[in-house]
Amino acid sequence: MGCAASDVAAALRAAAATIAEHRVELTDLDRPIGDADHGENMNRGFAAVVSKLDEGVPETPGAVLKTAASTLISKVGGAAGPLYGTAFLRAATALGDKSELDAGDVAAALRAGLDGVVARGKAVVGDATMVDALSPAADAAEAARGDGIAALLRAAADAADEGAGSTVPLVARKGRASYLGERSVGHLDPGARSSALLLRALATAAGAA
Amino acid sequence: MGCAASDVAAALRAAAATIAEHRVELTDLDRPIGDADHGENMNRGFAAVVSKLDEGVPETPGAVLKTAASTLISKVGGAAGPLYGTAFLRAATALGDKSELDAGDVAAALRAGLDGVVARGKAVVGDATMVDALSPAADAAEAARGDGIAALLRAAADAADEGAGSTVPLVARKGRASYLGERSVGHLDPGARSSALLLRALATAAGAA
Amino acid sequence: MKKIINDPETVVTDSLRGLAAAHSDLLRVEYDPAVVVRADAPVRGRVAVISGGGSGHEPLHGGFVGQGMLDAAVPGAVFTSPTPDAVQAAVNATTTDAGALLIVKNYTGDVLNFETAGELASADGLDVRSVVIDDDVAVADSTFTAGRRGVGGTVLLEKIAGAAAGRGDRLDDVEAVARKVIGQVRSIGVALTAPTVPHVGEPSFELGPDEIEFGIGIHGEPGRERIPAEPADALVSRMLDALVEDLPFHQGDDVLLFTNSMGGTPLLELYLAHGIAERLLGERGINVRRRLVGPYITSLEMQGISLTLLRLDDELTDLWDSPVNTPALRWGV
Amino acid sequence: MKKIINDPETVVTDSLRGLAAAHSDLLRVEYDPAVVVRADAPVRGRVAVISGGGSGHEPLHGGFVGQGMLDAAVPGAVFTSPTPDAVQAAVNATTTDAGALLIVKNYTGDVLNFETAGELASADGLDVRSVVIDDDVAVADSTFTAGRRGVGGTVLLEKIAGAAAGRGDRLDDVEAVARKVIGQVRSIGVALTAPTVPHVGEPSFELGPDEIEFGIGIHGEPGRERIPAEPADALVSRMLDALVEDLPFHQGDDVLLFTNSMGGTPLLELYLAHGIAERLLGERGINVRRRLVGPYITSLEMQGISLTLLRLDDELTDLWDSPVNTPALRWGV
Ligand SMILES: Nc1ncnc2c1ncn2[C@@H]1O[C@H](COP(=O)(O)OP(=O)(O)O)[C@@H](O)[C@H]1O
Ligand SMILES: Nc1ncnc2c1ncn2[C@@H]1O[C@H](COP(=O)(O)OP(=O)(O)O)[C@@H](O)[C@H]1O
Ligand SMILES: [Mg+2]
Ligand SMILES: [Mg+2]
Ligand SMILES: [Mg+2]
Ligand SMILES: [Mg+2]
Repeated sequence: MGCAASDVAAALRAAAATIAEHRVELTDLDRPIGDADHGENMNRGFAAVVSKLDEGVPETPGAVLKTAASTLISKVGGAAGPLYGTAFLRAATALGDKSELDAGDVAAALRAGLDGVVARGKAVVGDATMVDALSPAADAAEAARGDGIAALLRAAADAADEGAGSTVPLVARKGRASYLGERSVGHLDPGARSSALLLRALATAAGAA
Repeated sequence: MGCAASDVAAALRAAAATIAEHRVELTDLDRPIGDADHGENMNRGFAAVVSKLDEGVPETPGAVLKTAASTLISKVGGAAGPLYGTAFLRAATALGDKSELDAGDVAAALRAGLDGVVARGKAVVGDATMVDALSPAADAAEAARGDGIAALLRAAADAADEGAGSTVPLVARKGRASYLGERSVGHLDPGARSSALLLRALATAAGAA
Repeated sequence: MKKIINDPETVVTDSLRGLAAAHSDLLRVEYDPAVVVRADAPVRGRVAVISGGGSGHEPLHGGFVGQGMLDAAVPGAVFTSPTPDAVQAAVNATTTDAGALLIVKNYTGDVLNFETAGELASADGLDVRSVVIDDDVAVADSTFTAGRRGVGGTVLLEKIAGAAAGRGDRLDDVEAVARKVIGQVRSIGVALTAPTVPHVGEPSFELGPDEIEFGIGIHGEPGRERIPAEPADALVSRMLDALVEDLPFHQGDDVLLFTNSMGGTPLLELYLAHGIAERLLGERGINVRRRLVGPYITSLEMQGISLTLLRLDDELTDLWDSPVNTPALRWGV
Repeated sequence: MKKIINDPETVVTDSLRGLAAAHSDLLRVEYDPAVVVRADAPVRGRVAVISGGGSGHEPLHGGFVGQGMLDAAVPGAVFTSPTPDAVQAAVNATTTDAGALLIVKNYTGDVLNFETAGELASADGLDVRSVVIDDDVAVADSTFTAGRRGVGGTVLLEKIAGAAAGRGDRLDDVEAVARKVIGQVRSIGVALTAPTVPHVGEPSFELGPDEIEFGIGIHGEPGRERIPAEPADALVSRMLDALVEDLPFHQGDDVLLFTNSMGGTPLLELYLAHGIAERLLGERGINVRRRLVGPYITSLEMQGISLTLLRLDDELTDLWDSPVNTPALRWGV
């Protein structure tokens, strides 16, 4: 089964609902090692994406992602805004003007998104950022390319969960948490957590579709 | 038995010790209805009086009180400084250059001190100020004029205690507590309390002498 | 209590050392007794404008010493009025044949101590007058009580009286303009938290997590009324009601609006309150012609704000606009 | 949480309304996206100097818009960097053929958002450069991490870059002087209490009654180290050690000393700390030639201070002294 623009839009709405639900959790994660705004930032941005989609859904999956990208860039602010914005923009570009996506397209979009985050933020795996969730997710998605979109996204979400969890014992080397040095150890990175939440929401949406 | 300059100096040292002991209590009384400094103000002033007496005790009771007055005026600050300063100054003036005081002198000095406070502060009995302690004390002292200095001061201290207690149910009409209007009800006035403490210290010193 | 101090006993003089170091071009400090004096005092031919009071309200009064405002400030212990000898030292350091005006906030302690100082100065043959400012509408005005407190209006009074002295007014005229300001200025304050006096070590009063004190003074005295916290629109409107009905201010009046932080309020909130006050005054037809926004008369770290309205005429407007150069207020220089 | 606000969602724009009302002679505010712009912008022939960042640090940056300092400020949500479209709007409102310099504090969010905005502006054919300030010695400097934060030095940089633009420097020269400042300025901060972000509603971190955070940033991020509260002499000395050893500052150096309140610290304490810092620098043979004391880059109601040292030469001293007229910084006008 393929995935059209409307499916992508529905998945983004599901993602927005998840972020809204976890707003306080994400902000709380950002308190001990950051500035206590990640949940607010993400929620402001994804709520705006939903409003934008309410005005009308673009024709292709790529166009939907591009709308999401520019909305996130202009509404989220902070570090997460340009990073997620770039991720969505690169994913959109990778999809071109395809009207229906297959599993390979989704894996390629995830990879492109990750590359965008790395290009902007210069973080590598182990720096305790969203890259620690997104990078294993992109790998898992490529490995599950043959299993269909829903299974692929489940695998990616599982890998992202694990990757997010792996940030706990790390010394942060990028983002605000890095100012804490050794004191950043023992905390789940908020951006890694939001990445895992987003992928879980997409996987659930794809499973239900 | 009479009362010489050295006795007055000893009584002032006793008063200073009492104030030091009750510093926190006086400040705490000044917290709910004032600005939480009465104990500090009084202690700063009486400690300075002791230092001054350490430099040398003037020759007459009146001169001792005059030294105390000018020290209190320049060290206490706040409302209590000029009021107590004036009280001691008027008391000193009432004593002239007598070298030995009898009970009648002490009663007259108390009356003069009270009049000084009233002249400066314009408070009447019932306004919930130090006048509520000092005024019955001056009356009691006059009534006990025949009983000797120690008994006279004991009577004055008893009356001052009672007078201070009488401020509790009153609406304050002078000083900082008056800003509270009805909310000033239910509090012991700090200046009435310090007046009662001072008289008790003088009475105890006179009794021991 | 956490404070950036060495010792509660020396906090005022230790702080004055920093003021002197930072602003040696504008002022000098004498330490025993403590007095802040214009660098070029005494200024021949100029009426000396002097104020003072307890410390803990900074920048009031020391931060207003300089060209076009105060000739001297007399800082007492924290929240405690200075003693007459200190006021006298300020008079002696600044006062010429032109005389001096003492600006006294209406608190029993300040009034009594400045009164004594004034008597001492007169005995020395100096022409020294006093005005007592009592602009706080939170307190019922009555001759049977201590009367209203002097609060935010003091800042405006010090600026305007200093400007009058600066343009060469004689003492009679400086005093007259000061009395005009006192007649036309009203203030009201609220507190969200209490200040902590260094030598006391705990907050001056207790406030619940959803309570505010309405009608607060500047010494950690409790306010007139304890009310539940409310949105800024409602709070500012409540404050303006108290102000506007008092003087009263009329439709068509020109005013100076002074939105003051009590010390611990973020500027973000202060400007927010100021914006609401301008809007609400506009709705009442009162013309805000001048404004001052910032922490100018504070109560240590207390969170809260006060609003002050001064009815303006041409003379007061000119005096307000005239150049001033002090640590805390500066323009035209 | 008690705050003088209506709604955490609208707190920034509500506050900007007050800023606009209070200072309409100096600046105007655009609301969607939110930008504070010099009243007379764009100024022909003048390099536009633009800064911005999360709100909650007032008067930074909006309070520094005006003559001789910033042409525009871009306020983000509280503690959240503004988005590229807002920065772009500031560029469009102020930038002529002379180009623009963006002053960016070194936080990942600010750097990325301003970077994007710069690219958009260049695509529009405008000559827009950025400098990134990273003066906080509390954070280890390394190319493998986010690097040092931009803190107190930002205020001095905005003044000096704005003055360079004001004397007619071309973009190359404004940029060069900005880089010189960045090379010669260092800061360190401490916090006694945590700020409360309006939409969060509780303090950003917990501090025991006798603990302070050493090496704090300006966003309620915890500091580098938690230490027991100590007397002001010891604390200021600890701060200066961190500063002086970093650049390093040498005996005989001329410096500007900036003693900053993080928002909730009483001026009484701030001047006290400033006095100690002047004394200790004097003992090290470092000459304090200029000073700035006050709340200029804050973290909402956080109690604490920061110290900033800028090594001065004749050019920087002249640029610092040149006239400025903004809501928060004013002299010579
Ligand atoms: N250089 C970077 N590369 C990748 N991710 C980063 C980088 N810097 C920060 N992040 C991510 O951004 C998250 C913080 O986002 P957010 O709190 O919204 O922004 P801010 O730190 O500006 O307040 C971090 O938890 C981290 O996952
Ligand atoms: N007008 C007055 N007449 C008599 N006593 C007064 C008057 N005003 C204040 N007092 C006394 O002074 C006391 C307060 O002294 P203190 O706290 O040292 O001064 P301040 O109120 O200036 O802080 C009050 O408790 C009251 O007894
Ligand atoms: Mg954050
Ligand atoms: Mg008191
Ligand atoms: Mg007092
Ligand atoms: Mg942020």
